Amino acid sequence: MAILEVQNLTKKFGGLTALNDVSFKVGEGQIHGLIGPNGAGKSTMFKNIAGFYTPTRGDILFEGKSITGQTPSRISMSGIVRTFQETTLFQEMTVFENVLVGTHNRSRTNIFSAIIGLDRLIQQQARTSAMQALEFMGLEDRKHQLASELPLGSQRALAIAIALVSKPKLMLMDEPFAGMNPEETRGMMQLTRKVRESGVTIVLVEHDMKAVMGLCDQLTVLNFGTLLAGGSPEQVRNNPDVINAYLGGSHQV
Amino acid sequence: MELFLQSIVNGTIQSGFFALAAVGLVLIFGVMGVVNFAHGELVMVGAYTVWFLHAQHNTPFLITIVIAISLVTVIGMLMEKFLFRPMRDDPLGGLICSIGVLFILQVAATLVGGDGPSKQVPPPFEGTMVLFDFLRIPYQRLFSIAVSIAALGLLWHFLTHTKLGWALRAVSQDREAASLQGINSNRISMIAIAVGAAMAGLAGALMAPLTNINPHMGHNVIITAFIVTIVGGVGSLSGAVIASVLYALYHTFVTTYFNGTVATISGLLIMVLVLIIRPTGIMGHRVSE
Amino acid sequence: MPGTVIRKTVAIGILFIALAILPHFLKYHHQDFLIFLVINVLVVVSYRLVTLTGEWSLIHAVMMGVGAYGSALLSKQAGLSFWISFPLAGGIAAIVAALLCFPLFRMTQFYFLIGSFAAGEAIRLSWIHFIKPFGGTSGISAIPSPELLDIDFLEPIPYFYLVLIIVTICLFLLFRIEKSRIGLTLHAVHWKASLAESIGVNTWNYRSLAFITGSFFVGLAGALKVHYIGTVTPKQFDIGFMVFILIWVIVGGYRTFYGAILGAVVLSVLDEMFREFNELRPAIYGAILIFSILYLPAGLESLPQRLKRVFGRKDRQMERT
Amino acid sequence: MATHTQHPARRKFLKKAAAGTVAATTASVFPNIVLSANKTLTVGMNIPMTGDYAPWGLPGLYGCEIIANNINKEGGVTIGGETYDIKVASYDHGYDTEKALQGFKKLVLEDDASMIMMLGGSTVAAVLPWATRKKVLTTTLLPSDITPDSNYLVATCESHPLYNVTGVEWLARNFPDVKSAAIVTNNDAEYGLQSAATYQAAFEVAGIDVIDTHLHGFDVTDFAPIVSSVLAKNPDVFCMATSFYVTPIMEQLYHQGYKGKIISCTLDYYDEIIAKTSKEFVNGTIFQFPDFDDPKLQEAGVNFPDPAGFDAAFRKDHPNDWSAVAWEYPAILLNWLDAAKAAGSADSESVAATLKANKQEFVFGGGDWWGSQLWGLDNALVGRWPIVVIEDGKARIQEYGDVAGWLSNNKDVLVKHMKDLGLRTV
Repeated sequence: MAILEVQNLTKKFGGLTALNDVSFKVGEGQIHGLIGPNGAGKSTMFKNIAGFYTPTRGDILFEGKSITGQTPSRISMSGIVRTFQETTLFQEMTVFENVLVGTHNRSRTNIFSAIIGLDRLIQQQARTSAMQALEFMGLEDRKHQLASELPLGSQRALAIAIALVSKPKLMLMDEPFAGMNPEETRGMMQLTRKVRESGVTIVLVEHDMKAVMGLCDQLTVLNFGTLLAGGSPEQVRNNPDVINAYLGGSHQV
Repeated sequence: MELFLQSIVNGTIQSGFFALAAVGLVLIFGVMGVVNFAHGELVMVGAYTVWFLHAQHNTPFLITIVIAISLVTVIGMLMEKFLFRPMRDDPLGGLICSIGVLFILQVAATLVGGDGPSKQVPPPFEGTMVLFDFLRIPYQRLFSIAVSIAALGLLWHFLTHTKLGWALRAVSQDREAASLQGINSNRISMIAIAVGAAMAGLAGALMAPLTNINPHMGHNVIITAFIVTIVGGVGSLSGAVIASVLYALYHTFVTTYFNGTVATISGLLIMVLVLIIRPTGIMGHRVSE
Repeated sequence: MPGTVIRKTVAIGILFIALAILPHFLKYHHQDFLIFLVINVLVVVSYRLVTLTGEWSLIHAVMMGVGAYGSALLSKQAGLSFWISFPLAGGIAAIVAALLCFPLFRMTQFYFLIGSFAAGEAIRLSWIHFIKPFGGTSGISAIPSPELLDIDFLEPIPYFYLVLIIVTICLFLLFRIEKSRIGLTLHAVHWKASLAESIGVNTWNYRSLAFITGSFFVGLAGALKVHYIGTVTPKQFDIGFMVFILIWVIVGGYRTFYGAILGAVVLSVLDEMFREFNELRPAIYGAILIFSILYLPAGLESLPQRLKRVFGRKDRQMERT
Repeated sequence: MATHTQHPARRKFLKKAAAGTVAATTASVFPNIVLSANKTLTVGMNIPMTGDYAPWGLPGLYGCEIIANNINKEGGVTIGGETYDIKVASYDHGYDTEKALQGFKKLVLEDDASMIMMLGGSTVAAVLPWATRKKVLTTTLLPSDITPDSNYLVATCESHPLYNVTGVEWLARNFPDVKSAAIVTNNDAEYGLQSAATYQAAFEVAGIDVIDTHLHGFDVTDFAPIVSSVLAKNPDVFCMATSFYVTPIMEQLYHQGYKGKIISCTLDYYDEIIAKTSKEFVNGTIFQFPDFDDPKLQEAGVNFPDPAGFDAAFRKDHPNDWSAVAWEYPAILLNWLDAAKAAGSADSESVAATLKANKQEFVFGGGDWWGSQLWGLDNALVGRWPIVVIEDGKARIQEYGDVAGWLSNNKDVLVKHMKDLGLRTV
């Protein structure tokens, strides 16, 4: 059954049409790749799903319910979480605090119980799940370091840990492999598989074809804001439209 | 009907001072990204210079205007060199430094002019021009609005037709992008504050014969300049000028037909309203995050 | 690390006791100075809460005035005792803050700074404009002081203890809020609002929560002030006072909880020490401001670490030799 | 009330800066009081010396220092068999209620001042509860500060704004064709509104119809709009009720071609107004504050020692600082000294009792206690008050009006107008 369904989504910025009538489905438990040359509308689609943009036309269904036009915080309540293209962290806070904030949806409290300490139990659970997420991503020994002091790979891992700790059903990953050397890419691919095995469906926006072809179960190819092709990596690799769209571009297939 | 036309005249004349002060504030904030809380005091120093040299020591009025402008410009440049430049990456620190200067300039004014009631400057241009036998415009006010328009025109020409002017506007649009193209931001900031301070000095000099001069006159100037800068849109000089004229006319009409405090309260509420509808002001662009 | 926790509580305990016996050694009128200083500490710490999300508001002084006028009117017109009008004063300030959330929180950064100033000034000018019930520029006077058993709260020492107890409780609550989950989320909104939003934090609610709670506590401070002086006027809460709050918080340093307190105490004492210079006093104050910002960019709060580093280096050298 | 804006020979700011550094080094609070072997009697001045209200505080300090020096030079004052030198202790509260309370307690408890002179308004309201309990004799320039239980608060000189009634009464008597009046003043409750209510009452009694009362805030930079709107109703007399902005308003009246009568509470720096407008325009303006070298002031019936001498001494030391309060605080000080001499002690309770028991000599003559009908206690001293008119560019006293007489006949009209403007009445 499709956990996420995009129906005839169109997005206009003034006169410019960034997305034109795009539809696709994402199967539960899969890693679904969203690829296409630069300016194809990948991150616009991404931001529409995450609620940072409101679609001009069309609908987005998550587990059958429409989440079109909801605010990012409400969308995250229903179990969709995203990571950011440029590494986005709470730079002046410690690694542990970064992840602890991620448990927000599961440990909501109000100001009175916070003062009196009525929420001590929920906060304790939040701290343990934060520690588990750190161990899961292998960051537990950097617990007291400031996020800004971490190397690139650990910063990317921390970003995923923050998303993961809120126990989402669907994680939108925005170019997690950008700027990584082959050795770091391998590590990140392994991490992504681990996340998927923990039961989280992943939608991956990425340029690194080697990572995409190695990781994804299904692919959706966008070009100039329209749906070019869909299907398994093999089908897409041999699809003539994709080949000349990419050959026209500078990427090796 | 006469009152209506007279109010238009009164409002236009007042818009001259608002525009000069607001344009200076916008230029300094736009280019350097720091709120100069002492901007009202720069106007006050301009007025005190004219009072001290012209009223007390009989220096010719036009010469005192030039001296006032240059003195205030020097103060502005000193502020940039010793205060704003070290605080380049900390706008809040810059704000606090400008508050420090505010206190120092006010005390300097009490030392120069004593603590007695407000100072007065006899207007150099005597008499009043009467149009259609009811519209009365004192020559001194005619002079002030003429010089204001001329100064704003000069500034507009400078910003649109000179290389330096282009650089100033580029930096005020996007400071990082401008520095990428090799524009030396320190030099540009020095020019921006020099021009902004000169405008403030001129506003003070022109206001001197027309208003009470005391160490605290800067307070009203800064409030009006903030309102005009916001309504006009931060970083947009043309917005500031348009907003100055609109606010001056509005404030004049409400003061004439209702009451001064109502004018100020409603002016402030309109400003909040504008910010709700267009959080970047009429002409402004979103200040980069 | 219970060690540091114990050391910290002991330090606070000693400070509290010292503060409690201090007034007996002070000259009479300096006791008043101490009362207003402790009240101003509550003002700066409540301002810290408002600015936790990174938005600098210029309405805080007027919010203190809203609490002050609220308590004055309740105790004079409605005849309520201090013990009822005082908490209500905080409530009134919180309600006014809540009403202002919609217009103000559509703005950010520089616009919020000036927008909050405009809203505050409009409220303050309405106190001047409406003679009934606010009393115009001369405001409201003869506000009754608190009654409890037969303690004479017109005298500085009893009122000082009342203020000390109330402010200490408020500081404890504010400290708890900042160290609680709410505080963590406010910091997150400050450092990266978009990331916080994406993991479920409704940034608008949290900015409003900080603003309303901060206004509640500063409303209490307003009531505490006017029930001692007995008179409330618009001039007490004008931009002049707001500038001082801003100075205390920024010069004191806004990274730690005690930074703002340090700023308020040190700068107020310095200002009082230069009293003999009369008209020159504001200039000296201005010079101190510029000096502290240029040579202590991280604020007075950074002094302890900086001193530790200086002394620390000496200890380490001693260990090595 | 005028200052001759001759160019000060000495560089004003050098002298001021030097005085500042001297104050800094010696850190003494009363830099220029001449002291001798006698015991000292301290009087306190809790006044604004910095900020917007400095012109209503600092000149008064300078005036009192001159009076104190004169007394001390003549060997001091004998009270109850003891001879004292007068010492003036001052505290700058900058019109801030917190500082006013602190300053009041410091002057009473540390400088042991026998009485405290204050300006009035919210700073007096802030000290009243403590002052009443500690029985400290306090003086104010605003009788509207008096409350039903402020037994130790008296307004013995400027009973602002009651004296304004004399100007209106003189105007009506000498210019019967004046039928309509417009009032402009600031919207502050302490000075502007009190004065507006008094003028409205005086105009009503004099049969002059008040066609417009325009109140403005302190943020006005240009008075053209206000004056235009008032002149559009073309009043016969334009009244400035204690406006802090007399000069810019007069300038606007001149430029907008106003030809009618002008009456004002004060006309500070009137020669500067003449410089900004013209002598013909300012001639005929009626107001209430005489020059202290006015010949009519040197005549008998005025209870102020050598006004012309005081005026000359003040202008020598402080050429730019003369304002209405420059002679008012000294008049209050002198009145208090007389009461202390009569009571035989400087203690507040006995001085207060003597003030109320003995017939007081008001500074311009006469002297009745008034105020219970309006503020709940007869603690405001009223008497004769000069009506001053500009003649050929100089302020000249025309005659002395009778404030007490007017009040006894028309107090209900005054109370009505005070209530209309929302001002506190008993």
